[in-house]
Amino acid sequence: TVKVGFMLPYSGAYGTIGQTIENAFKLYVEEQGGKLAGQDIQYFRVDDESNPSKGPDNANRLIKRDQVDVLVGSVHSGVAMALAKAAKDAGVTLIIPNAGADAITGPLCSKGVFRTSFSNWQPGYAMGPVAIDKGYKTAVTITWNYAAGQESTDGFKEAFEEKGGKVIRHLTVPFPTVEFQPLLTEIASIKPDVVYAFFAGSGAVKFVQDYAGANLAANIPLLGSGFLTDGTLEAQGASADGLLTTLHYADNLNTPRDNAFRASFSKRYPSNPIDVYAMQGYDAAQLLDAGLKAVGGDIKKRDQMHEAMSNAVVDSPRGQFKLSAAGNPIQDIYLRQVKNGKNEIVKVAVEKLADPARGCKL
Amino acid sequence: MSSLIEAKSLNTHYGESHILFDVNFKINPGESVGLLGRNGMGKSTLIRTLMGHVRPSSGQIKIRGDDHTRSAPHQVSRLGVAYVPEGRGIFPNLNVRENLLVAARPGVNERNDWSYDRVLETFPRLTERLGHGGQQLSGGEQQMLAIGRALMTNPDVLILDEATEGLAPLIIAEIWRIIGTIRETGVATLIVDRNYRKVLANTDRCVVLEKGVVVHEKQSAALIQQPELLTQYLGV
Amino acid sequence: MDVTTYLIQCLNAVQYGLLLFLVASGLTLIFGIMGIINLAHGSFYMIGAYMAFALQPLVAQYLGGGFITTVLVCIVLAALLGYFLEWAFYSYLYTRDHLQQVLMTYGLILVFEELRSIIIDNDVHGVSAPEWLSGSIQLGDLMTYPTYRLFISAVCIIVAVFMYWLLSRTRLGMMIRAGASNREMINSLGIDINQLFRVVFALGVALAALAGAIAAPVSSVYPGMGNAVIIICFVVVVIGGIGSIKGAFIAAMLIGFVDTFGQILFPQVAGVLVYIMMATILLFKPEGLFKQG
Amino acid sequence: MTTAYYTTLIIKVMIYSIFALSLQLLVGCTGLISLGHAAFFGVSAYAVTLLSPEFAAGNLLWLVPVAVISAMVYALITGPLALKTKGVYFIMVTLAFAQMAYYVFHDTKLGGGTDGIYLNTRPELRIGDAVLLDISSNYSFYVFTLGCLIFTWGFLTILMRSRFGAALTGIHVNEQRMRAVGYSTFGYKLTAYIVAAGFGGLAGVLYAIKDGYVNPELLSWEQSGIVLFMVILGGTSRLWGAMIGAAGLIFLQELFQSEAIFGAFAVHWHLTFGLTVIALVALMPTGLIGLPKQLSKRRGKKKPSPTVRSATVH
Amino acid sequence: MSQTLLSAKNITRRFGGLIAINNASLNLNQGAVHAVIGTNGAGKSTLVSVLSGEIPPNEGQIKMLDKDITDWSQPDRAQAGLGRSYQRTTIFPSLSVHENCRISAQSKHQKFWNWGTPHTKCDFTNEAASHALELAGLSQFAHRKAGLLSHGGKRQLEIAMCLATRPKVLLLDEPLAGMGAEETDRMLGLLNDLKKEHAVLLVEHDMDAVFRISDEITVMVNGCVIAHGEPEEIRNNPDVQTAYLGDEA
Ligand SMILES: Nc1ncnc2c1ncn2[C@@H]1O[C@H](COP(=O)(O)OP(=O)(O)OP(=O)(O)O)[C@@H](O)[C@H]1O
Ligand SMILES: Nc1ncnc2c1ncn2[C@@H]1O[C@H](COP(=O)(O)OP(=O)(O)OP(=O)(O)O)[C@@H](O)[C@H]1O
Ligand SMILES: [Mg+2]
Ligand SMILES: [Mg+2]
Repeated sequence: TVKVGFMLPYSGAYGTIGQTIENAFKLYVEEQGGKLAGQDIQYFRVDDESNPSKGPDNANRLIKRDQVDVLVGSVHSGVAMALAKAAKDAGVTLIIPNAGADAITGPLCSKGVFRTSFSNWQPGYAMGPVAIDKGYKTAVTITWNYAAGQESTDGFKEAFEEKGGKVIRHLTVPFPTVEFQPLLTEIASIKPDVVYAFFAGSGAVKFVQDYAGANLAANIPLLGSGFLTDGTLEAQGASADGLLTTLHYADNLNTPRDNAFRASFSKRYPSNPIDVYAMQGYDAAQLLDAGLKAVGGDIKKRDQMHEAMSNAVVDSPRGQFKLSAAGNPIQDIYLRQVKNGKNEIVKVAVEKLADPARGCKL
Repeated sequence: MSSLIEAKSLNTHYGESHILFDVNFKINPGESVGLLGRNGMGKSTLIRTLMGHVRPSSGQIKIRGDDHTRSAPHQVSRLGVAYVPEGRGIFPNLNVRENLLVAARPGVNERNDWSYDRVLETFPRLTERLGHGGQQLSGGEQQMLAIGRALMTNPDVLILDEATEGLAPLIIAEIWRIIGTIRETGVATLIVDRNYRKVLANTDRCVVLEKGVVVHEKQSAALIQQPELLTQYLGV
Repeated sequence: MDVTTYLIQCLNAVQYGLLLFLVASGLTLIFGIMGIINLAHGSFYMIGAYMAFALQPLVAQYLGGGFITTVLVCIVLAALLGYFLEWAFYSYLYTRDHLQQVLMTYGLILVFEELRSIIIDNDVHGVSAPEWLSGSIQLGDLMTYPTYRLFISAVCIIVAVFMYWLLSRTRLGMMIRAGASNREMINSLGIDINQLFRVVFALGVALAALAGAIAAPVSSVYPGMGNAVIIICFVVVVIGGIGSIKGAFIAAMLIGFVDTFGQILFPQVAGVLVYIMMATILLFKPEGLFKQG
Repeated sequence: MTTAYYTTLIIKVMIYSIFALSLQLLVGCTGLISLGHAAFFGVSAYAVTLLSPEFAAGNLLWLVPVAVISAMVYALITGPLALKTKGVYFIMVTLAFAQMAYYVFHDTKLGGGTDGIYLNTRPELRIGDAVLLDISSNYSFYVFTLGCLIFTWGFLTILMRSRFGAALTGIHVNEQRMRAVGYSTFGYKLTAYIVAAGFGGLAGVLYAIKDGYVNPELLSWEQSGIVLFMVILGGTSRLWGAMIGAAGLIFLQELFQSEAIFGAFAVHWHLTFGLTVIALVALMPTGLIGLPKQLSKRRGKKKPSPTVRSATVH
Repeated sequence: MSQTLLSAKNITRRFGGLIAINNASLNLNQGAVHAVIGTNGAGKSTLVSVLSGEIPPNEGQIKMLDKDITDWSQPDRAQAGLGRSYQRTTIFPSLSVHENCRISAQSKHQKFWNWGTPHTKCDFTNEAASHALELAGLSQFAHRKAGLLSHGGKRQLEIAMCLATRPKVLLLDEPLAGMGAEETDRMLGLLNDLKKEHAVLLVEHDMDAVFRISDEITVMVNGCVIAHGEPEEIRNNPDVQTAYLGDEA
């Protein structure tokens, strides 16, 4: 048997996301007949509460108490940082199904750490060319004053300015404040061509609502990283209509692979929404499967397994992808637009975008 | 005529320590009773038990004929019992005016002798301090306030536990005069005071406590004639 | 910053300050005046918001009412909840060390959060503002201002006036303050302090729930929303001077301004500005701006 | 191998015991309730991490003192200001100072921002080239932490038994009277504040070494809150209440989170844990340290319980 | 009369608009009990607080044995030998009666660098505490929790704590309040002994006691000193009679 430990948020703001990832992971294993490479899979799980200061202890629960072979987690970047450190120290394989901190597949990259989601830089960078294509010359970026937001807006700025645009102001709100009114007023007085925003969860809901409430959208279009509108559309209601965002997934890719995945997932978990998190969790299982297959299910041959995982081609619902040397997906980033409560694909914003993995020595 | 307050064989404990032993005690309407005893003999404890702040471990308390052994202090108070505790119990975070008004209410049978104005007339010193916080008053001012506040409830029994502590002689004289007036209006009083002569002079009957036991209960006038008793129990 | 922007920012600041006051108003009662260190205040706010979200369809179906009816239902239910909680959990803590309140209310937070997650879920939900308040007014050349925010401000002002009246113009205020400082004495004066505290506590919970319900359409409802406001509520009450409604109001306004202009003028330190302000005020006025009594 | 986990768990308990003991010096002994104690914990944790060489073992000999002193320096700067206030105001000022430290690490690049930074190699005790103490193994680190705990507890016990401790007790109960009989209470309080910061810092150092990862959340008010809850849960009337509280809180969390015991319901551990906390408060007015006394009382006699209905506050 | 230990000159203290003390002066001499009497709210307690350093005066000068101590803090003055008791009982309710006094006594022997001996084992403080308790007549209650004493007991403890610091100058704010007749007698006897070595300021409303024991009396009304003199003088002063004594004289 192979022991898989989920360290995911099951309570608090990210509680649903954690559950979705777990469900999708298990779905893939079930599709394989309950075994990966002939091995039974035994699950353990720990609620990480999205609390980085408890991260190391929670990681230890799985690594030392339950002695898992493979760790899957987490959603929150800070927790994933703790997890990466613990996994590295203990020599356990880690598959990150969401957290996007650049550093994990950057300066802190390591052989046994893989990510099936994205780096914060990726969706941000992909929005740059989109903004240029639309003819925008000046932009304002806005985000919470924390690492993920900074990385995403940096990505946008990098691409936008490479192509001749100019980010004239970078606005930040203290994390996790959701009082955006002053900065909206500020945006109205700066009058840029476009605004690029990175928020997630409740902040995303509130920001999009306030942006619409201030009626700014009519004059200054809002662009964002995909998390602005993923998992939040129900709460945002009409205020999100028409928003353009970039992400490595969309709600109507309409590829056979994606349709099969969606059908299967909604059959197994009717009440669970299918979103990017489900897809990332599913791919985490696929990646593990690829690794285990290469070593014939013998988890002891870790180095070989890691080798196989970094070379695997994952047949993801988002489209096939490979991992970069640093362990981050090289993937198409889609431009999506909110229509009828869905993030519908407009086009591929950037094809096969790889994270630059700055600082990674692998 | 039934007693206003009547306690039968009260025993009171503080945790493990036994303070009152089979105390029988009563106050009749309009009667003035003095409670004498050295420091720590249980005078305040008896009062607190009657008020309902301390629950007796056995015995019975009747007020106006009804059993109130287990009643809460506010219920006792609403039967017309007003209490001026030792240490005054001024609300430090309320000013003088509020300290008085918070207590204001008509007594039993809608009796309404003591209005805000009348209390202030009685203690003119307070008039000058209306806006001051309770904390800022001088000790004597606080004492006046405590008595005034008790009167605001228009009681039938006024319990004064060391009510003249810290007052100037003139004011003490005034207080005894007021107690006299109060007595005349038919309000019963229960008085604890270190000045036993004044107590004897201003009460109908006196109860002497010694280590939680009632050792004497006599008409005040009679007790005055027995200095040897006073020496024995009060050390004077 | 041109004049129009400046004025709009002032409006933002005032509006935010008013909202803060509304959220903190229940705490002013429970903590400021009754003296209970109630960490669970944020949970009451959260409960109000979630009730507004969950009850709206039910109210529409059974009572045929809209948003306002829902808010009223929330207030009533919250008051009942508060009454029950005081009886079941808070009443035996008054005579104990205040630190015990800290621990117990911490336990309550955990329980409420978990119940919320079990009964509703862990997602973010929007609550729609009533139709007749969904308009907006033009501000500057690009921006509009949602009418609903003005409505919130109006509610805040009404609550402020109501509380000021209640506490300084009625005897109730005196009784609560007196009870907070010396329960035994107020009892001796014939006031049933247990009952009184229960009612006032219920009122405090109702105010917190009102704040949650009213704010729900602009803030959306999400897990942890209670804990997000609890610290700032304490900051409001403490800066104002414990027990002072006027102080809390002014403190909320100050925070509104510091926060609003801090975000624009000193974005790098915006998060900490409120705390710097609190520390500074308390260093010069160690008992808050308007100490009571 | 699972023993490794329980060793780690006990190490965690010991570190939090040190942390809670240091706060007990303020809360239980001096009556200064601080909601900013995590600042010292975090400052030291960051200090030891930032000062350690990136890929080699640092030297405990100077790392620990320097990290601890950095926390004490922070206390020395903020203490005199915070001590100008009292009661709830003190709580809030300490909170404010802790939040300031929190935002320094959260919003600047100094310590890796919100992502935090790694301490890659555990430091060791070296003099010259001779390694006197190597704590890279779990067991040796366990012994080292135990030593620190005993040192902390011993130091504080002796401190509280000394005249200095008696003066702190007096200040706790009635500061006005202490000044009237001739103690300059400010100096005492400040000293206690700084000593507490030092031990809080020691706990932070150990914590950073234990996990090799520090994050701004170590300085958050939730962290300050948790250690305060530990102190209250254990009981403030005895020094060691803090240790009982730390152990109690951590083991309760561990228990209710355990899927082995509670199965799927373990996900809702906040509920069981919260209810337990409430029950403990209700049943144990003096904290966990009151438990033996209560049990013996219950077993002892069926006498009428104390009859005082409401405690008098004079 | 012997040495002047403490002298206050032209003290004024205001609380907002209220003048609590208005230009008052007085001297405390060794070997004498100086009583300060006056109407309620006259400013007597405020005067004690100003002398002891708890509240700073707005104007005026305070000297102790020719040293100007106006700017000294309260603890410094206490160290220099100024002891005070409070009108509103100010004790350590959760500690035992003996501990109350021991902590007071320890202020003269703080030695906070001395960690070797537990504070309970210090002979000096233990003796001083026991002695003070004996003087105040509380020895039998030494091991009771102070908060559980009766009101009168607490008042006695208040004095004992003041004595435990072995002050040179005693500022006693209504020490007799709340004490029974017997304890009053004892207290007066004690004061009689104490005054040989100390200077005593006695604020008191019990006129019997004041006239029995004091050597000098200052009368305050509304913050002003209206009379000063020997007991007989004061007793017969008509102003004092109308303002304060009434028919007590
Ligand atoms: N809360 C308490 N717990 C335990 N014992 C107490 C408590 N309050 C008072 N006592 C004890 O009970 C006894 C009686 O106290 P009480 O206050 O009734 O005396 P008293 O006659 O009023 O004396 P005084 O004249 O000094 O006020 C005293 O020995 C006192 O120490
Ligand atoms: N902190 C304060 N703030 C404002 N006013 C005060 C303060 N302390 C005292 N006062 C006022 O100053 C005046 C003098 O008070 P003080 O306590 O000195 O009187 P006292 O002479 O001791 O009276 P008593 O004999 O009644 O104790 C009083 O009117 C009192 O209300
Ligand atoms: Mg008494
Ligand atoms: Mg006085």
